[in-house]
This record gives sequence, structure tokens and C-alpha cells, in this order.
Amino acid sequence: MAKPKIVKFHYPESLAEMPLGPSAAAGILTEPNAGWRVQRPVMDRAKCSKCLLCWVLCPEGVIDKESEELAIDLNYCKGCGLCAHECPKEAITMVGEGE
Amino acid sequence: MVKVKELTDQEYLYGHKACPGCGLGTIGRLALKILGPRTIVALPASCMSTVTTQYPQMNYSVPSLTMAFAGTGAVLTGMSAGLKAQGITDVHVLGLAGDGGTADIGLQALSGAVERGDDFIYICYDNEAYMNTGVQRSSLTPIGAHTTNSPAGTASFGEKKPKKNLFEIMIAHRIPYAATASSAYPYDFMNKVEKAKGIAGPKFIHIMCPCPTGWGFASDLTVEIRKLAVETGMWYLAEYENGKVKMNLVPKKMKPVEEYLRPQRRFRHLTAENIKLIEEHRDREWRLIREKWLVKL
Amino acid sequence: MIEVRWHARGGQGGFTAAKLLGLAASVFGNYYAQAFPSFGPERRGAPVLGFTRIDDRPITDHSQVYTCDYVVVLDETLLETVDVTKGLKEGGILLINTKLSPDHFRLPGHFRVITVDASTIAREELGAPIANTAMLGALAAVNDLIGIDSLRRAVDKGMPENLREKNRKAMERTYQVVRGGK
Amino acid sequence: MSNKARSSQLDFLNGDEAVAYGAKLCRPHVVAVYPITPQTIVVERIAEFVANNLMTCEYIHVESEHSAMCAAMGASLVGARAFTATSSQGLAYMHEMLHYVSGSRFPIVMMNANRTLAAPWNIFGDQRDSLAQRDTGWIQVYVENGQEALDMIIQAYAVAEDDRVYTPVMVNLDGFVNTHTFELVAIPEQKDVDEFLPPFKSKNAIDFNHPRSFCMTAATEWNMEFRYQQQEAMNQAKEVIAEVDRRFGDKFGRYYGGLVEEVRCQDAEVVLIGMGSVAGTSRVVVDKLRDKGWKVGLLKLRFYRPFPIEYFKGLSPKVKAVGIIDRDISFGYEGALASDIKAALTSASAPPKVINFIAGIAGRDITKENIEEMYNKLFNLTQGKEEKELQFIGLRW
Repeated sequence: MAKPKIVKFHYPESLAEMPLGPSAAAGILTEPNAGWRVQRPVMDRAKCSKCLLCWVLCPEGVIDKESEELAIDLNYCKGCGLCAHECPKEAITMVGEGE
Repeated sequence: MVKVKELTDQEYLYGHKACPGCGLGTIGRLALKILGPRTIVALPASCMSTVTTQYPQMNYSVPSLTMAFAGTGAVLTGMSAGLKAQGITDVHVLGLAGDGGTADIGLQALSGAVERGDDFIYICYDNEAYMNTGVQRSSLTPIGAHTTNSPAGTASFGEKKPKKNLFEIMIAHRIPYAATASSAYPYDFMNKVEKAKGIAGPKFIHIMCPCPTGWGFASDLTVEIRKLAVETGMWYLAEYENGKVKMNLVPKKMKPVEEYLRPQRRFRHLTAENIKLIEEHRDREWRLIREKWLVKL
Repeated sequence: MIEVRWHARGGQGGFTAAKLLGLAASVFGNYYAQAFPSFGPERRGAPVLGFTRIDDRPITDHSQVYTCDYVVVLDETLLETVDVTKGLKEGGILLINTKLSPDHFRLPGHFRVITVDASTIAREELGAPIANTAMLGALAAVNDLIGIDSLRRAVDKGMPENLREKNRKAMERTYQVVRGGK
Repeated sequence: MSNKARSSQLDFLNGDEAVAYGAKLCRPHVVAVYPITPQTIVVERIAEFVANNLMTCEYIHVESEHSAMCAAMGASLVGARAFTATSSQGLAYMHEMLHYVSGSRFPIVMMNANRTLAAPWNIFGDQRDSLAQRDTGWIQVYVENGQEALDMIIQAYAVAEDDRVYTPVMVNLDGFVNTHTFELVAIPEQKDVDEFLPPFKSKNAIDFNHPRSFCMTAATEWNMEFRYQQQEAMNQAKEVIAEVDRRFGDKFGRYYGGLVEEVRCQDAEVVLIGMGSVAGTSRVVVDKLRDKGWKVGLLKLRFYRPFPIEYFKGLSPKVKAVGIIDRDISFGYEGALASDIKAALTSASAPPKVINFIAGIAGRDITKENIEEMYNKLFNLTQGKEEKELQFIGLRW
């Protein structure tokens, strides 16, 4: 999965460890957004024609274009349902969280 | 022309805190896939900056700057001048600002930057109100939309003024390249970013960015709403270059505006008579478009 | 410390003369100098003032000039509306650009009046009655601090190429006229 | 400038021109300025330098002062040395951005031509504009003449870009009385300034190898720590200011004394305190009164922020009365400078009596007689006579 990973961030414990002013390393993820979801998308690869429209439209970019099964990074999928709604082959269905 | 297979799976904007289904995530992701890692993003105070930089979580993996609300255009100027002065090339200076930050408080800075011909790309993701502060109207809020400071009421049908036309304001500056876009048509948008990438000087893209929370629709309808906007003529896809305007998509038959308005809570209060007024306004706008830009029709 | 006040109208180069005098005294002389205009919107034709201070020590005083050793009047019509002698010290010199002779000017106070027809000299040398550098020449003739030579070098440094030669000529002519007449 | 300054070219310049030369010598990559009286000559002279290849930089015609500071910030973000200049209404219009630039620790140097704030409208000098920016996190220095203005632009970059500081610096000079007054100015050689002020290698700029997000949101959990960091940097600036002044003096032959300059205060019983060109006029009066045997002194307060509280803590008990010249008034109380100084004086071993003189508002001339009058009033205090604590000097009635 070529998606950015959550990292354990070392918080500055003294003035000396503070960055120079309010700036921080880019691309640092410290917590998932998964908690936002009430449902999540499930791919049916049989129906999927790999047109990748879901990959293009996803507001979170959680679909892994390179993986065969178009894996979804459930750390950051917010379950908005957009991919399911737009999939021309209706290959994606939204499933209630925890089912 | 952009082919999805060739696009990198690398995400330069990832893990942001925008509302589920919000268009700005798609817009930010796709723009940076085209422009690549040597891009500096300037974000004025807005949804985009608030949802992407909560210390220490930084969702842009390219250098980014959260900018004061009114100064996006000017900071882009400073960046491109600073790079030029140091002989640093092949860097894209990108401004990503909302409708208010662009058409209201930031218009003067943008106008100055464009008039100077500074080198940058400015993408205005237009969610048609000040969403970050809780849906207050901006000059790009459409007629009839309910917002918290242009509310529907017994004596009001919501926003009274038509949307300010930023695309034509940029044309009036004789900007090297301007375009309107919608992420319901992602390839059209990416091709426009690709084209802008190759043009020197200021480039401006005004892209529709529906807001599930502020407009009041389910988070999975974002793309459908954008499509309806174009199919009902409430938004259009066009490009301006070398003094000429090219319409990228002209609906053969305009759908009634009602189809676009009905699924959105912000228009739910509108009476049939209000809707007729909005439809008349749309038709007048398209007559103007035909006269100005589609002479042969 | 000597203090000079220049009276002119906007556009007549009053302050340019004040500045050239300071330039001559400091960069080309061995003194320190200060020059400043009467601050305010420079409107063409409106009476304006210029001031120059010259001293042999660094000048730290940044208040206005209230008393002066020399007053230079570039445009004699100013005498009708402006009291050019205000603050002129006892034994000071009032230098007026006019065709008239000094005794024509009955002005109260113990100072010497010196006149010179700088406008005519300027018209002949520069083709226009801009008498500022001409009056500088006159001033050089009546004071012993700033010589004509440092003023010449100041004109070369402070004026555009095409104006230098003409202005120097006008300055030297008034210098001779006033020196001769002293 | 006691000696005629070593290895430098002498010229007869006004304060604005001196600042333009100072900026040129610092080789800024980007100059973003919006014209406003009485700063305009800086804008014009730099434009002429650029137009005649005497200066290579990106000169930006911004459309407002707010944008001037935004552009300067954008330049600093990409590692460029940035310069800007403004005055009065323009400085007020930049207010938001002053907080922004200091908060993001961009070492930008700006000249401010001190000029009063409307309304009523007026283009002449007082210090209301810069004093109103007291808490924006900018280092503020006030200069007395053109030479000091030129020199402090160079020193300002050395201070601002010091690792211990990384704080923007505002160089204030009095509108017209400095900006438009011509004086002898020694213009240092470019090679000497290059040695004194090496090229800018920003530690707070973008780097594509280590991308960062700048001016990001720092939520409540972290924001206060960034403020504390800013305060520490401002405190360390005091040391750096003194170091830079010494280094500058060794190089160019002109020492200014760092945060403050004492003029004949050794055995002074009464001391006047002022900022900017009024200090020059006061020197003349101090010499005159000293010749008459009066024990008077002058404190030229050069840096308003960081504030030289140590000086007042160590104030000699011999000083019985202090007069503070404020070219501003914080309506409903007193001069802004007075409030800071009176607070600092409470920590002196024997706090002197104080009079706050409000003078020089909107270009009103502070004459030598006014200064002498102030000293007389201070002596009244030392002889037990009554003197009101806040006095307007030079009013018409």
C-alpha cells in the first residue's frame, strides 16, 4: 500500500526541541480518520472493470491503484460513499461499520 | 492529455480532516498529481488550511504555507519572485483558495499578482460560501441560496445577488490562461492543470467544489450535484487563452434548474416563483455566453 | 555654525540650491552640513523655503531653522508677501535676485543687502530664468566658508550631465559680479 | 560620526536615500514596496538602482501595503532575503501581517518612516504609527539621522538572521525630519558589507528534500509554547544587538551603543529620554546646559523592543528626575513610551520622579527652547516644586 503511514510523532519536550517557529515536517500523519465512518466501501472485483474512476474521484485518495484488488486504506476512508455511488459497474457497496 | 494509468499513486495530500465527500480533497489530490512534488502550496485561512495543518499532523507532503486571508495573491508573487531571484527553476507556485478568499477579501491581491504577470497557478475551489466559519454568504453564493447570514425568511428568499463572475474578471485582466472546471469532470480539470503547468505567468482555474455540509446533501452525491450544475447550465466548463474563450462542454438541452436545486437543503425554501427567477437568470447568462463566445451558434 | 534660508517658489529650484550648498560644504569642503526643504506639498508657484546648516562639527540639531546668517531670495516678488528678514541675525546678509540696487530695499534690521541680477545671467547661460545656481555663485562671493571651487564640484555631482556646464557658467558669472561689486 | 569614516564614499543624502543605499548594500533578493509619503524616495531610489543595474533584485510593484508584507513573507519562505518599507497608514494596514511574519519567524527587515496616523489627516512625523505596533513581535529600532538609518538597515539583517533571533526588524526614522533632510553620509563599500553580512542561508525556508508546512495551525495544546519561544528569541536579541553593534563598529568605525546610548549621564541629576531625531536636538541643549554647570543628561532609547529594562533597573540613584519625550499619546492615559519606562523604573534602586512630555505630534517642531523648558521642569521637581506628571509641550494654548 503506497499510502502515507501514521508515524509516532516525537513531541518537543523542551524549548530547545521546538521547531524554529510554527512549522513542522510535511506529510506527518499522527492519527487515523477511521473513527468518522459509519459505513465502509467493499469492492467486488468480479464486477469491477478497473476503470479507476473511484480512485480519481475519492476525496481521501485511499484506494490503492497499484494493488490488484484496489485495496482501501481503512485508516483514512471516511465512508462517504461517493465511490459506490459513482461506480459505473456498481461494483462497490457500502457496508455498515462493524458488520 | 492525462491518462489515469500514467498518474502516480503517490498522494501529496492525504489524511486531511475535511468533511466526508467534500470536493476539496479530490481537487487538492488531482492538482498535485499533475504538478508533482516540486510544488509550494499557499493556502489562505480557509477550510483547506484548517483541515490540513493541525500541528503536528501535516497532510500536505509538499511544502505548504498557511497564509493570511487577504494575501494569497501577494504571497504567491513573493514566492515566485524569491525563487526567480535565486535562480531556482522547475518549481510550481500553487495557490489553493476558497471562494471568499479569492473573490472577496483576496481579490485585490489576486488582481495585483495577475496584473504583474507573476508566475503561479491559482486554483479557487468554490464551495459558494464561507464554509470554514459556518456557511456565511460570499460574493460567489448563488441567488436563492440560504446561508447563515443571507437566510431564507418570511421576507427573504436567501441570497439576492447573482454569483460574481470570476472567470470574466480574470479575462478582463488579459490573464495568459483562465478556466472554469468541476471535479465531476476530473479529466477536464486535470487537463487544464496540465495545460496551466506549461504556460508562463499567472494561471487561474475556478473549480466548483460542492460542500455536503453547507449545501445540505448526502456525502455520496457530491459528484452528482456537480454534474447537475453543468447539465442545468448553473455552471459551465470553459477556457480562456490568447484572447479567446473556448467552451469545453455546452449541454445540448438544458435541464430545468429545479433538478439541480431540489437535492440541496440550501434551496429547499424556494418557491416555484423563486425558481422561475433563477431559471430566467440562467437563460440570460447563457444568451450572453452565446453572444460573446459562441458567435456561430 | 552658519544657517542659510532660501526663499523661492515651487519649481524654481530653491531647495536644489540649498542641497548643492550642503553638498559643496560637506562632501567637497571639510565641514558637516544639513539641508532640508520646508516640508509640505510642493505646489508649483507656491512660496517654499529651503534651509542649509553648515558647521565644523557633526550637526545633530534636527529642529527647524529659526535664525539665520544668510537669506537668499530667488524671486523678488516674494518680498511683497513674505517677510524675508524674519530671524536674519544682526550682521547677516540678505541676498536678493533683482535688477534693483541694494539701497532700493528699505528693510528694518541690521544686515547687509546685496543684489544681483541672477535671472538675466541665468537666461543668458541656461536659456531660462532659473536663478538657483546663479544665486549660489553670489552666496559664494559673500561668505568665507564655501568657495566657488567646491560649489563647482557640487554642481557636477548634483546635476544631470547636460545642465552642468551651463549652471557652472551662470554661477561663476554671478560670483564675479558680486565679488567685483563687494 | 566623529572621524570621516574609513574606506567609504561620502555623499550628501536624505534619510530615505540613505535607507535605499543600506538596502542595496544588503543585496536583498526581493524588494516589495508600496509607495507612501514620506517613504517614497526609498521606493524611487531602489527602482532607479534596479533600472540602472546598480542593484539586482526582484522589485515588485505590489498593490497595497498588506500585500507588500505578504509578498516579502512569500519571498522569505523560499529562502530569499526580503526588504520592504512603509509609513503611517501603510504600517497600520500591514498590522495583521506584522503579527503573521513575526509569528512565523521570518527575518524580514522593514523601514518605517514615522508619520502620524489619521484622522485628522496629516503626513508629518510622530511615532504613533510604530508605537501602535509595539506588541506585533517585531524588533523596533529608532534612528537619529541618515547615517544611523543606513547603518541600522545593515545591522537589522545581521540581528534578524541570527540563529538566536530569527525575528523581523523595523527600522524607524522620523518622517521628513530624517527622511527628507540631507546630511553627510558615509556609504560603506559593498565588499565590506558582504564580509559583515554574509549571504542569507535561511533556516526557516522551504527545502524540497525536507518539505515542511509553515505558519500551520497550532492548536491550543501547542500555541502557547510557540509564543514562549518567540519571547525567548526577543530576549536573546538584546545580546545579539549589542554584539552586532560592536562588530559593526569594529568594521565601519561607527558604534551606536546597542539598546541605548547615554549622553553625559555619568553624574546627571536629571535625564531626558527620547527616541529618534529629537535626541539630536537634545544633544545641543545638553552641551549648552552642561556649559552652564547644570548636571543634565540624555538617554537616547534606540530599541523600543526588545525593551532595555536592564538599563532602568541599574539607573543611578543620583538621577532625581526623568523626563520622557513621547511623540504620541495613548488616549486616556499617557505616552506609550512613558508607560513602559515608568514601569521599568519601579525596579530601580531609587526610582526618580517622572514627567511625561507629549511633544512633536504630527510634525510640530520640538525646538531647542522646548527641550530647555523640559529640563527646567525636571529641576523644579528636584527642588520639590510641583510639576504635572503629563504635560503637552508646544501647544498653541
